[in-house]
Amino acid sequence: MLLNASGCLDASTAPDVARSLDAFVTKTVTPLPREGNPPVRIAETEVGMVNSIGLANPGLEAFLADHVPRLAELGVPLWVSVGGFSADEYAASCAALDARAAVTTLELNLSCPNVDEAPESAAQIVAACRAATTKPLYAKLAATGDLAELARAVADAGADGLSLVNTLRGLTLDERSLRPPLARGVGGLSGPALKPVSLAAVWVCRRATALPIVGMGGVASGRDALELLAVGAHAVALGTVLFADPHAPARVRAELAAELSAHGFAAPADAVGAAHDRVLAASV
Amino acid sequence: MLLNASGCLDASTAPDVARSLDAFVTKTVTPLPREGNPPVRIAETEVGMVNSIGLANPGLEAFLADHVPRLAELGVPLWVSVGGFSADEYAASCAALDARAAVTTLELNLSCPNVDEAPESAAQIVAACRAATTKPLYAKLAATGDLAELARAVADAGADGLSLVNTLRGLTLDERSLRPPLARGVGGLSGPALKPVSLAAVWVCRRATALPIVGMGGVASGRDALELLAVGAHAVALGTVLFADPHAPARVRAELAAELSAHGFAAPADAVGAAHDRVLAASV
Amino acid sequence: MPELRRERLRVLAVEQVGPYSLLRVSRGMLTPGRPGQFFMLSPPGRLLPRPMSLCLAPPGELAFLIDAVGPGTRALCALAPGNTLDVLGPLGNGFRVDVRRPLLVGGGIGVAPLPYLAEALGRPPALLGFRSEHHAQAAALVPNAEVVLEPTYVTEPLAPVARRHDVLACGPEPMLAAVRELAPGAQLAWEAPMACGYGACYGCAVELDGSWKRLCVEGPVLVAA
Amino acid sequence: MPELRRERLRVLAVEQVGPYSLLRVSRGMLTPGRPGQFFMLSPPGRLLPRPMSLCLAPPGELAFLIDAVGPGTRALCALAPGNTLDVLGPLGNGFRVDVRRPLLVGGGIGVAPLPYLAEALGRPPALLGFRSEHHAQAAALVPNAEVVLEPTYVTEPLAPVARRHDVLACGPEPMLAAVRELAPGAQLAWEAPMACGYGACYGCAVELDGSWKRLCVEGPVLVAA
Ligand SMILES: Cc1cc2nc3c(=O)[nH]c(=O)nc-3n(C[C@H](O)[C@H](O)[C@H](O)COP(=O)(O)OP(=O)(O)OC[C@H]3O[C@@H](n4cnc5c(N)ncnc54)[C@H](O)[C@@H]3O)c2cc1C
Ligand SMILES: Cc1cc2nc3c(=O)[nH]c(=O)nc-3n(C[C@H](O)[C@H](O)[C@H](O)COP(=O)(O)OP(=O)(O)OC[C@H]3O[C@@H](n4cnc5c(N)ncnc54)[C@H](O)[C@@H]3O)c2cc1C
Ligand SMILES: Cc1cc2nc3c(=O)[nH]c(=O)nc-3n(C[C@H](O)[C@H](O)[C@H](O)COP(=O)(O)O)c2cc1C
Ligand SMILES: Cc1cc2nc3c(=O)[nH]c(=O)nc-3n(C[C@H](O)[C@H](O)[C@H](O)COP(=O)(O)O)c2cc1C
Ligand code: FES
Ligand code: FES
Repeated sequence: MLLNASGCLDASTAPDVARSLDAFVTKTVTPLPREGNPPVRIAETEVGMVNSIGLANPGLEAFLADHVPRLAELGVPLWVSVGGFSADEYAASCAALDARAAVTTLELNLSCPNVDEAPESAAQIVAACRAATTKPLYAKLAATGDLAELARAVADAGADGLSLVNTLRGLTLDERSLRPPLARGVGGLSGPALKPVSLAAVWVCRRATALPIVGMGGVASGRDALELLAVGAHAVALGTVLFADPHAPARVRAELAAELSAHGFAAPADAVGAAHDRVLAASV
Repeated sequence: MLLNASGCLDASTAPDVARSLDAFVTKTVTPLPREGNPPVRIAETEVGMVNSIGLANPGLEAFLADHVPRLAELGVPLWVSVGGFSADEYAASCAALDARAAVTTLELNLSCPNVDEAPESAAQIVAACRAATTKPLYAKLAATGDLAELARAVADAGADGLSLVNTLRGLTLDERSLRPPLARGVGGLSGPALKPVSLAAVWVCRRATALPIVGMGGVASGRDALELLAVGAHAVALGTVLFADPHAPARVRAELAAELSAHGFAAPADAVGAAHDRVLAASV
Repeated sequence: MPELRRERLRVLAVEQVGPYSLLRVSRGMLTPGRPGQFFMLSPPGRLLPRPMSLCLAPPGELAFLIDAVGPGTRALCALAPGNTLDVLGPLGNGFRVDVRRPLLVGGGIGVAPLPYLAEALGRPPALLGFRSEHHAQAAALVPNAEVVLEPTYVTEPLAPVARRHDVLACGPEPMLAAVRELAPGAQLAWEAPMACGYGACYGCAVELDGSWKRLCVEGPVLVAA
Repeated sequence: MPELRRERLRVLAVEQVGPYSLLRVSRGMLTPGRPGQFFMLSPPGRLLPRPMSLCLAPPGELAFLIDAVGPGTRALCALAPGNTLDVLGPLGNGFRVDVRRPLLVGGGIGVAPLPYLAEALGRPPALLGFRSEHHAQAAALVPNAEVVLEPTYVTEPLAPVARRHDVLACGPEPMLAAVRELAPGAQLAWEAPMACGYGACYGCAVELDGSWKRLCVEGPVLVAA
């Protein structure tokens, strides 16, 4: 299953790309509209990019009124990424989205590096949202701290799945001026540099919980997607690679199919967790 | 000032390389000898490497008896990296090392991803060590969690400096078998993939505290060293690059000198924090 | 939304024009679009593509005038005939060409979109400012161009005639800001760092009517208020 | 400790030997060292260097026999004459050549150090095992070699004669383990993944006398207990 990573595709400017996915994930929506951070907001690094978009979004009200109806027409399952600055805000958004049939899944963005965080723990936020909606809840985490413990905590709090990983804190300097191009200095690091980190995160969470996992972080090829499946992801999301190539979903899909058959897997599902099985087998 | 990163150079097998540094940093020493983790312990990734050495070391007693006297003969300042599994262990090692004149600085490894961590917080460990030694204490941190807060906490607890950063948790899969080559699956990610992360960590800690900083993570060239200075490091350490090229210190030194003059800095010290100054200037 | 077309194109030539490089690629199935629209070019070895205005559209070709200011543009200028290059576009909103008394204004590498624009407008007069004689060699790409060199700014010859023309301009931000003062209603082609060029990343924020908008979606050509 | 010498060497030739590649580089100021010692070769585009035994040392040259099994060895085998390559060495402990009745034993790419070793020992007899005729072409590099092909293992002809010789062997781990049983006191050249090759990384751990030791420092040639 192939998705876009939240914040890396706008279905209104690229509907064909959105339709080429198995589900479309919105940019994170917060209760109130947000302008986002001042520019410069993006910069390339040697092996990735940094961004400090800062959750620019129209706010929940406009999102519900204007965006959801249009997104419903895409004809692909709709995942809404939910952000907030307190557990109450997250829960209120989930409650409002719960009524919308077009919305299939809620992804809680618990890990944006570019804005202040809610005071509550990830598990508390998940618990509050769980009480507010019956829709599937995915907890989106970054690869910091004790991920196994965090994964178990959000699972216990009622999460139905994990989205791994959000960006890491990164910084780059302009070649000549030696200044950070980003207005905020530090931003979220995404792209190839993140791949070993996202593989490790999925590996660790797969061992810690039975939750299905959407794996992401530096996926640029079918091989990358296969590796995320092998360490335990059930689905794979494309982020930064979409900026360079809006047609990446079709390419990655074709490459993944070739990789799967080269490694003797009849279907993507057969590859899920394969790296673990083989390690267990080898250590017997 | 150029150092090696802990665990990335053995002065006994490469004394000339150690002597080409401004200080030699030992591999982390723990109270008891450690065999380290079973092999395979290292593997290359696309933009870095992962290791799970697991703090293989002779233990404090043998280190004091056999290693310190030989290291003292190197003729470069000696930094000892101290590890442990409780604050008491760290403090006891610091007390034992305090008596050794040859040891100039103690670096507390508070962030090894390949072994279990002490139950106490980093600040508690630093405080315990502070009570045990008058030697300069550097706290070595990884780039996870709220680094600004952590940096302030270890500064308040009596640290004299920061070493940033240790490895991140990473994983790679074997091309053909799709198994993690590392026996433990997950390891510490080092090398170029880490550079934007270490730049961000130094940037954040420079703003949070006045402590001197040894910057490291993905340094492979004089340009990389300059960037770490510019975001606020006072010294730079070479890790993974030493594996490919034991003569990297001389090369990085020469390249750094050229970069400094190209950017109009008379001395390395003038470049320290330059990226911050310019941002502040630009925002006036 | 028009379909997003991306194709691997063959490099035909890289010609020096003063300090700039004119990168000529085979057109493939891509269309040149309207003057002022841009393409995302993926420099070999870089993660993100770079936005480039279309400079010229000879039959079967697309040509881009590039100033090598950093790693991405350097990699593009280092291409050689026979190499291939991934190109996405055309993108964004170009210049409206239904104007009565066009006057083109360009500064530095801002000259890039003007040759193609000049053809579309029937070779109107143009005012071009450059840093040096060397840079001014690019003026040869624009018909009917008057060139001024620093320390004179292009706004000096523009000021007296601005209100008699429909101004279409491209150049550095301070120049565009000055042109906006002199010629309300001018069509100005702006720049911002762009990761995607098609509205996906929200990286290219510019302030418009008091809020941040995506330049790649709303622009890059905007009408001066 | 001997000085660590690293130099950028010029590739002279890459010759096919069955499925393997014989990479020949100019020697520069590096010395070939003793048979069984190894060099760290930095494949273009890879972060870490790869350990390779010296296979041959023609005047002014160093030659390595390489099996392309992964990204690093593929990049080495893809080198072409005129390319350059960073090389560090010689490293580690080689074979002792003060033996009276040498018999070389090799399996697969484990043949790599034997040609240079054979020269040093005055072309002693050798037993080489290979997976196929194609692989066995590498036997041409070793004088006085008897070849066995799978499913026969090299241990079969070795068993009756092992105790009459001083065995020096290189090959896959199971082969070395079997040789160790047949020939106590044999000198065996082992492998382990290595990041540095000179004792810096502690990556190349092997169990020795009941504890993990660095193969690059203690070996790669170890005497079978
Ligand atoms: C719609 C559009 C059309 C463009 N058309 C052309 C063109 O036809 N020819 C051409 O040479 N360039 C054009 N540019 C600018 C070009 O895209 C940038 O110069 C290029 O992306 C820089 O990449 P780099 O990796 O070489 O340098 P970087 O390392 O990214 O930047 C080098 C220096 O230029 C500055 N810079 C980078 N991008 C921009 C930008 N977009 N605006 C202002 N400053 C910037 C950086 O801050 C830095 O100081 C256009 C930009 C846009 C948005
Ligand atoms: C002292 C020494 C001398 C060597 N001499 C030679 C030589 O002369 N010719 C030659 O072709 N090879 C030699 N090797 C092995 C060679 O170094 C490895 O094959 C190479 O490093 C693999 O790198 P890669 O990126 O191509 O493949 P990788 O992706 O690193 O590995 C491909 C496959 O080979 C396995 N592998 C990798 N390295 C080793 C190893 N050291 N031992 C066992 N399995 C491994 C991996 O697990 C994987 O399955 C030597 C190794 C050592 C330690
Ligand atoms: C420009 C940009 C904007 C992003 N915005 C969001 C967001 O709004 N919400 C969110 O949960 N993640 C956001 N992310 C993180 C991505 O969803 C994804 O987790 C991360 O980029 C790693 O994947 P990648 O390496 O494939 O890009 C953003 C990433 C980028 C690069
Ligand atoms: C093989 C290896 C062993 C390491 N051992 C230690 C160690 O014992 N103690 C420690 O504090 N850091 C250790 N590190 C981390 C490094 O000191 C350094 O923080 C990290 O590798 C980032 O720098 P680099 O990217 O330049 O390698 C080790 C790193 C590697 C690659
Ligand atoms: S460049 Fe990505 S939204 Fe405009
Ligand atoms: S390979 Fe690094 S210590 Fe042996």
